[in-house]
Amino acid sequence: MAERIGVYVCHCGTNIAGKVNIDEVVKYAKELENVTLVRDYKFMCSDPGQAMIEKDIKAGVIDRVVVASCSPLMHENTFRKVCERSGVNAYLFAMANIREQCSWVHLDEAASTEKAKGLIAAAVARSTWLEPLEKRVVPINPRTLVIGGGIAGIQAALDLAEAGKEVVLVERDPSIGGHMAKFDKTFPTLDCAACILTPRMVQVGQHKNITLLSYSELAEVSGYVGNFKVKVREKARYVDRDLCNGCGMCWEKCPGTRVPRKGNVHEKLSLGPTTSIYMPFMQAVPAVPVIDRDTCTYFQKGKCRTCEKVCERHAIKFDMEDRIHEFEVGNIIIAAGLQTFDPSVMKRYRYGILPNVVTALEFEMMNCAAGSTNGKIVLADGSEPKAIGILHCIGSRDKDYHEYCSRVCCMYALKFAHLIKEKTKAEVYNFYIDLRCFGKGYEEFYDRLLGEDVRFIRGKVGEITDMPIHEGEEGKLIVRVEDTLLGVVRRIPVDMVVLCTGLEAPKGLAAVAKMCSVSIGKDGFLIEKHPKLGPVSTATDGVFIVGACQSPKDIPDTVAQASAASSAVLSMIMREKIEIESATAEIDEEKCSGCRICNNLCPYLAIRFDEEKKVSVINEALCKGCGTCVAACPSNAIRAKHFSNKQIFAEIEGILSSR
Amino acid sequence: MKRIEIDPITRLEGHGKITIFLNEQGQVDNAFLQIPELRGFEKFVEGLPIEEVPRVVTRICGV
Amino acid sequence: MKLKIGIYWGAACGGCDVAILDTHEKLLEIAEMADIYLWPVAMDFKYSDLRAMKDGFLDVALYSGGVRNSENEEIAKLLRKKAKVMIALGACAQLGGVPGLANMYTREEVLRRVYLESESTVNTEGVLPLESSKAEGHELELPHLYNTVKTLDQVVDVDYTIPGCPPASLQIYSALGLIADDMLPKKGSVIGAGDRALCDECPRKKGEKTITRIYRTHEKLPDAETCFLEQGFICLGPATRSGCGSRCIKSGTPCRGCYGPLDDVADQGIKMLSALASVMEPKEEKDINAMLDTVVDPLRTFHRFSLASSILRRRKA
Amino acid sequence: MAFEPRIVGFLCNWCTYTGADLAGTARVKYSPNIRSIRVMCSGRVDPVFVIKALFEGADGVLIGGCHPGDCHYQEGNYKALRRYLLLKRILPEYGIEPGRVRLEWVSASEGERFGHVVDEFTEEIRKLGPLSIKESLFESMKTDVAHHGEEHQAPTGEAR
Amino acid sequence: MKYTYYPGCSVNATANIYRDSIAAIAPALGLELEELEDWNCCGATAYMSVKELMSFAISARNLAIAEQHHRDVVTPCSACYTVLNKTNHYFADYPELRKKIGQALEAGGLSYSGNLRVRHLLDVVCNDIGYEKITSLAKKKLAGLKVAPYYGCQIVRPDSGFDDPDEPTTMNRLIEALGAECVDYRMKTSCCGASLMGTQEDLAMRLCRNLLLDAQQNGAHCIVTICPLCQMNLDVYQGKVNARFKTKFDIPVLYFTQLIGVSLGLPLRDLGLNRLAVKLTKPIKKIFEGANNG
Repeated sequence: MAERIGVYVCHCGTNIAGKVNIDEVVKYAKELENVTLVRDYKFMCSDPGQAMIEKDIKAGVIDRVVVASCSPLMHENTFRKVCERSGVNAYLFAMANIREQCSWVHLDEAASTEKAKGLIAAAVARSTWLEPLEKRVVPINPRTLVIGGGIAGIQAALDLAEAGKEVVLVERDPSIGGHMAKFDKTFPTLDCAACILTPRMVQVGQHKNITLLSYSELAEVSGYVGNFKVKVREKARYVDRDLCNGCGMCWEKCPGTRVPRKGNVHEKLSLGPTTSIYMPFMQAVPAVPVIDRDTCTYFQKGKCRTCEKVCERHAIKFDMEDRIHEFEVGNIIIAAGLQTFDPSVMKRYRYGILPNVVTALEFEMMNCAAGSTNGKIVLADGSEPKAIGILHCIGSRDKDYHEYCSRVCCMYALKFAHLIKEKTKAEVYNFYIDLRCFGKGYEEFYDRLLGEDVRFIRGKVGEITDMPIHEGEEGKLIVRVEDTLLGVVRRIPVDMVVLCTGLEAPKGLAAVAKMCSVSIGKDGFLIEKHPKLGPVSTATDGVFIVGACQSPKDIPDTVAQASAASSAVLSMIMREKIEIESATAEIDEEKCSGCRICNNLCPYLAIRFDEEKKVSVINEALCKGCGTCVAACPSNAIRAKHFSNKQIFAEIEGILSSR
Repeated sequence: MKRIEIDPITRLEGHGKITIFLNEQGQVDNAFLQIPELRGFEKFVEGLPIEEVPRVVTRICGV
Repeated sequence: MKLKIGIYWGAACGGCDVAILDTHEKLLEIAEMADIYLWPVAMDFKYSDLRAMKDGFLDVALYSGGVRNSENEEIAKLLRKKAKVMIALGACAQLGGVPGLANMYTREEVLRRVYLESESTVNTEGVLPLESSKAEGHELELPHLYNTVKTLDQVVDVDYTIPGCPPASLQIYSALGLIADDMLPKKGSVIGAGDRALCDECPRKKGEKTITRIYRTHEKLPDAETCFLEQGFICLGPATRSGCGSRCIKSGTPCRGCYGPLDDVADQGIKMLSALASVMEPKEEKDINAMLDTVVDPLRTFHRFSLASSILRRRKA
Repeated sequence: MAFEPRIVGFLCNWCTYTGADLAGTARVKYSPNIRSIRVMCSGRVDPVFVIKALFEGADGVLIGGCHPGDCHYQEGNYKALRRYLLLKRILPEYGIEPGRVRLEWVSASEGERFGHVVDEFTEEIRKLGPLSIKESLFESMKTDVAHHGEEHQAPTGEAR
Repeated sequence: MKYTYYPGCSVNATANIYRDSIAAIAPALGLELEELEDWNCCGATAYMSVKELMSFAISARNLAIAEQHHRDVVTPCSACYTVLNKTNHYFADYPELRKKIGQALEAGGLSYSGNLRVRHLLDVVCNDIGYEKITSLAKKKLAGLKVAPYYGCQIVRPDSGFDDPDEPTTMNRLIEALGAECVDYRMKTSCCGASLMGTQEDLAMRLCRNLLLDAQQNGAHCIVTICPLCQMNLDVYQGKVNARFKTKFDIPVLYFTQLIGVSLGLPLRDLGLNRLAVKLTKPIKKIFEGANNG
């Protein structure tokens, strides 16, 4: 029996009715094949509007629904729910976008009306060929993989562990803590980073629900939401975690060194021991040293093994090798963090050429009480600076490097200014483009700094030079900058320059993204499912992204995201089962010739070749329904549910049916 | 004048028709053989990659 | 009760008829189950006999060849009237076949080439065939040559199709068997062929495909075990119905597509084009174009037999 | 009546279709000649769809996908690009100007650009004039009729 | 190698030294420079800022004519190089402007596709002919000569396409190829003040002074440049700078083509080295003469 389609045309107040002649459209729709009734209403999405549809379905007048209103991205779900409520399969609903892509964008009423007709005819034609699809459900493994042990990963891991769920936390470095562990103070509250971070690190290290794999990298991911299989490679650190008690004998006696012996103060900057066997920093978790192969005397020259001799617990194991760990997890949280921009490419700032031009991260280490300068701000020669210039937006907001704003530089620059004022008598100049103090307490902090007699000069610095021209410039670094407020070019002599290097996607993020089937944007960061409504989820169900690997972020935002992701994961775990995409592709075994054209087209590796039957098979749990394989299949053996050839052909004919 | 048409001529490959005209005496005044068939291979082999030609022109006659 | 069969050819080469003969001794069995009422290549009959036949007299009509001129269409329609079951026999009837390539040109272009320009022709008066002409005082008629080659089902209602250029003899035999035993599938189906693409019966080893360049047959010696496509030779097998017994493949030639598209495939050639492009390796536009330069004569490659049946059917006139 | 191009758009759900929606919310004004069909990914766009659209009366076809590297499904747009480039090579042999089919990368944030693309493309098609494949096919077969004046069948592009 | 040659106005007037030295070395380097027929002002100078469209149109006229020869056009003048390239960029990037320029050209019976490559002589010498060739051709090594390569403000800004805007090295490598020594100084891409001499002499003078100072402090015997405006500025105004700032600069300012000429063993006067405002100093002479005897 023929389909009975109900067409509902929405006025959307005057949004649609203002440009599209509703009566004409309704008249046109009535003539279309398989259309049993056409109604129009002020606001279809409103309760009365929805009730209208519900009534007609329940009355058995129609068995398919077409709504001509706004974009499906806006209200498809609303109306699908109406259908389900009223006993019509959600996938028997079709939508014609006569607002966003018609009434709102065209001036001519007649043309808009004609277009609306075409769009509706297309939706109706499509609707005729639609088929009911059933929801698919898979169980969810309650264990979660967290990639990255920075503050983001730590927060997410703890949230989940505290809720009694198992977590596998993978960190690339020897210790968790990430960038935050390198900081002394945090803006704007100026509380000490270590004091708030260390307890959490320890908690992670001891938590019974957390399996911590530091000095490890993700090696392989397979499976799908709720049922991922992951492999992790733990790099050999040559020290046995279980035996070592972190006494420190080894590095006290180690003859090797990771930093140049004859380097100046800045080159020797380090948080932990500078020896070849070292602890990245004293609060490291796990509190287990690592041997740096490249500088270890034994690995380089073949003899030494001093550390082995002095270790009473015999924890040193030179024969240690990389280990592969395998886990099954239900969800993945990527918290891969960031790396800072390398300013040496910006020749005009002479980073790496002029001593006393340092990056923000180096300056942080200098300020860190536990660091090699004991938190003192000193020049390369060890003396105290009399004037320091802080350059904002290095590598950020710059078309030659990164167009985006790194969001944290303004604030840490202010923090630096404060620390300098606190620790030295030095004059401080901030060279900024715009000051973006957008967060809670940020503007206030800026205001406070103004009170601390820090100089602010609005202008992008043209160059740093050590060539004196005027008196008092000898032996100084001269900052050449256009003061855009005064409208003059200035030369400002300072002793030290801090480059506020921006944040960028960390090395290796692309590899992780590929393994987890997450897309990467032009800017190098991971792409979220929806910039507004899905900021921590991704196109791949069960994979979440938090912190700076999604876009530059400060600590508060990062932690907020981490908790958002962990609660998203929890809600997944709590429902125990999850519905997955129904509009997938399926292969008709009767038609598949086993030509294997489709085999490596699938980005989700959902297509497998069955050597027994000699046909290709789609694992619908993995399929996201992109349809690439369907377009490629030369014998139409692959069908795209909800986007079948028949449905799209019908749409094409429909869309061109009106003038 | 009488006209005899042999259409089609059979038991050979291809299409052909013969038209015979007899005069009053019933003797053949004139006869015509016509080939009512044309497919145009001469045209569509133009510009054909050389290795394709043998595979295409074999379709001129399959008998 | 024996079947009454009529066999006719339109714009064909006779290959299909020979394919019937090639059933060899099975021909006797065919003779057992059926009486053949017309078959121009093998026995005598005249159009007048056909016209005289009463409608539906024949049980089956096998029509090979495309519809190239008014005579073809006329006889096709006559046969349709006279036969209960109309069968399109072979690639030309089904797809237009090789002669369908004429749809790349107009009627005039074809006539000019054949009668005026062709090197072997001497035609100083520039005589072209006329539908009616006067010769020594006599009126003569010729059929009207069409501008566009048509497939059989574009002019009459076709019940079944036996594909192939030519169809495999045994397939014809078994198809006739279906009729005799009255086991025909639903109207419109393809009989005497497989339901899957050629790769299903192709003996070569098939793996995942990533093609970096296309080779012409003289550019590289194909190895005998692996899928032609994987080696970079354009093979229409994946887009072509099986049933031929991989004749070309077995003789070391990639499939040319004569068995036509699979069920519900709207356009065999374009579909193959999509498949091929999908498995190419390059990603950058210039690399892709560099690779596409190695695809010579795309239209005739992908539509070797199917141009007349493709969605667009011909070069825009 | 002046020629108004009819353009069918095949837009990927995540970038171009969303971008087109953004054009709407931003009230960007562009020519009404385009009518879009939503697919999940430009990788779903089977060249057969394009041919079909042209046959059914489209004067131009616009395929819209995510910028290279931004594909929601990672690499669907590269496949779209390859199919498109090969398709463009066969169009002239069909007597169709390759310019009638265009592939554009329009991201979800490029609402304004979507408008420009449509306007520009519409003008290009306007210059090329009507395609009207069906009509010209019909025209070319007007004289292709058997004697005894049997009814001529209108050409169809339906799949068998 | 054959190129269309666009000399520009200064090379044929104030910078005839440049012209002569180019003419002198071209044959030896196998450089065929065919002067663009009926060329006109590149569009630089005042009206680029006054009547932009006109100057673009004028500039494009040169490109349109040059395009007909189907080879790169090369100019020795940084200003011409910048403006002609700017025209190319704008022509490509702004359809509206492209239309207008197109109409203007049409009026003159010309048309331009936008595909012509405009290159600086330095780029051609160093990248097409190449350092190896130049070294191999050198009859004299300029060992001991300390050279401050001065790129000027234009050729690498905003983006030369052949060198790093912040830290150009093309000329450095050339100088080393000639056996001379490069002094590393900071102002090799800073403004020499030439464009301001007319309007803001005071500022221009200071810029000029700074540059000379930087070169001097880093022990340069001479400055080598690629731009007729910079050369004139640094050379001719050096005395004036000394007078104003009580300095004793004595730094000859040469064209890179002259330096090549010397190493090729060409007579100094053919290279116009006798026509510099700041005469060659003893140490330089010594090296050059030495070179000649060598």
